[in-house]
Amino acid sequence: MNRRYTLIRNVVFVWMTLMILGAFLLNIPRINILEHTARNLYFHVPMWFTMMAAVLVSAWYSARHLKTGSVESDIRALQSARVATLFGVLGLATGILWSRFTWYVGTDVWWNFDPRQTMAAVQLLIYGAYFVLRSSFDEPVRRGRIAAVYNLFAMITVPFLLYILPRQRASLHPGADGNPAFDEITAPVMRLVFYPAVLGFIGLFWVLYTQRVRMAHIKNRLTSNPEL
Amino acid sequence: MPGFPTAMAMWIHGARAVLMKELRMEWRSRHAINLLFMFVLSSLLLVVFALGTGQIEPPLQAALLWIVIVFSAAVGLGRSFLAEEEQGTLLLLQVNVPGSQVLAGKLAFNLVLIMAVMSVTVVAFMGLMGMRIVHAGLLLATLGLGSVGLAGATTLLGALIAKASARGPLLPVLLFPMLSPLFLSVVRATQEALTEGATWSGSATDLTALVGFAGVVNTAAFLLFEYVWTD
Amino acid sequence: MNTKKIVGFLLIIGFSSLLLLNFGNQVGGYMNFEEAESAGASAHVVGMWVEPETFRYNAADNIFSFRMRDDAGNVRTVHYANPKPANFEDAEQVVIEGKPGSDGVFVADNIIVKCPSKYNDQRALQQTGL
Amino acid sequence: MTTPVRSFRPPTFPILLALLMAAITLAPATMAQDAPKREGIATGFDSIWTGANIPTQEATGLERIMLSDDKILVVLGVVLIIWFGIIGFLLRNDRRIGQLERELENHRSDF
Repeated sequence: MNRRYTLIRNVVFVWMTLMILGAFLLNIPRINILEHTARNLYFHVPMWFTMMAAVLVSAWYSARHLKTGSVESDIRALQSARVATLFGVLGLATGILWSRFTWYVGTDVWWNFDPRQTMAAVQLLIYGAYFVLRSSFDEPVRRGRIAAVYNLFAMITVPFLLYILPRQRASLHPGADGNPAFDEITAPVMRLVFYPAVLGFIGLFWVLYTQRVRMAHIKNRLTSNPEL
Repeated sequence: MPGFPTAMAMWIHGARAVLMKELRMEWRSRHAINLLFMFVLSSLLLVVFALGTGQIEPPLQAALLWIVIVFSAAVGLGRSFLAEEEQGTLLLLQVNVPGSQVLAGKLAFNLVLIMAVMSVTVVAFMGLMGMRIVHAGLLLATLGLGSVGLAGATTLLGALIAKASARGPLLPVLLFPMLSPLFLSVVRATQEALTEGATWSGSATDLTALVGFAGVVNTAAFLLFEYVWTD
Repeated sequence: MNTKKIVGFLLIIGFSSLLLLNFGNQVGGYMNFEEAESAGASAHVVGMWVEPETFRYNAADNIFSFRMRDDAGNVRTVHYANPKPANFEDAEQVVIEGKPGSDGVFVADNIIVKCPSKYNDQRALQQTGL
Repeated sequence: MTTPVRSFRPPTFPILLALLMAAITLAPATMAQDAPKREGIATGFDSIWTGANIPTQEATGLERIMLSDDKILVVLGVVLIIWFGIIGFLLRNDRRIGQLERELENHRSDF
């Protein structure tokens, strides 16, 4: 077992535990409508930071794979995409719950196509298509190459969504038109937990992703097919 | 080593040869164009049946127009690389023509097909659904820019799925998430072109976004195509 | 890195930055009262309830009504066939979904209270001594 | 050489999910009765408007539970969603590892 991996894993676990304790025990300013749910800042928002990090890792390794053709890069791109999907789904689910009992109290609205929701849904669809594409190839070399091309091609269009969607619908998220940006509104005590939470979740991503990469390596050794 | 102008002329020559070959093949069988016409007409018929003949608002017209166009593109446009693969002419093409020229030729051919589909759809919408064009220039610009973006995306993805061993309806699955930014801008600009008091400046942001999308998608297609082609 | 790739990346960055150009388009899905009235169809209107003319609730008819000013400054009475939405008086903005009704009254099917998405609050900060 | 006979393994994740769903659907019945509005520290900034004569929309069902105790249950829900997501991921990993172990077994028997 790799030393560095074990060390980082243990640090991440302790770190996350402390973060969760801080998230629930520290006193935060109370605001109408949000009340205690302001604490979701520590859990919901890092999901997106983590997904973005995972998406970048995946795109990076797709580019590496096109350049070098190494199986290693392909494995990393795929597993990173898998963990990105996990965090994306969790981000969507937590967001639905949070918004239902703050913004949409009394309206029975669970999903309102807020621009960020739509963005996340499209990103998940892109990865859904990526996995479907992979599953329709028999030959590993060709599969890796084509999937990498699709991953990069689709990724390039995502910034467009980011800019075009807010022109279509207003968002209730902080930082969107008229709403105060994150900087102006977050109390210092919340930053004390928020930044460590982002780091912790990215660390958790790294642990899960590394586990999957190791498993894919073993699979590749046994069957010359890294697909898990 | 030929100079730049000569190289450019040779490149265009190659791309044009591929385009002409595609057009000639299409002219012989008329397979794709018939397929697309039938698809547009039958989907329009369904829309009319579903909505009745009452007056439909411009926002809905714009959305329906682009749904029909995008779906028919997803159905009919992925074929050109597939046909090479099936007829076994791929190797011949690979040996004789460099990748970027092949892509340029196929892209131009797909562009022609999409524009044909668009004109049929628009005319049919005007006839069957009482669509009224207020700002023809804006509509033309939107359709033109939209078709360039659409052609870039479908051509590269068509080349991708031609390599797959289990295809099925793979193209729409890959295409639609990618096209969502294009779709948003294009529907909004079309909506503007169909409503009273439409101006160029009202859609300026959408049109620049479309230029950006078309440019990015086509550049990326040319960058990535060599990895698909030299397989 | 060959020239072709560098040119490609520069092109992609150039085309993407076209997005930063914004010619003052407003958010598309929303209208003001006048636009909604001329369209006559269901619309989203963003605005703020007018402070002095307070909202009232008629329990017998189950109608909650208030005066609302949209972004363009038009003021209309809004009827909503439900009790007062929670958080209503904290709203910085209100988004109503509905249709213009008869005699200048706007009938809302749905009210979404656009609240200050704040994680911080001056008042509360002073109280907790931060 | 015979491959080891797989004993029946219950599908862990779906069962957990079903239990969770059952808990969520049953919870309102049991929890709704004893959820009195506590005078918490946050009451001064509460979302319940104290200006009186206009009734707020009566919170019903799920909302009644989730909005109680200054909405702390929403945070609980969010944390649980993340926790179960990660559990699900780990369980799937476990299953994959099981498959790999069996494959390794098969490889050994080839020699």
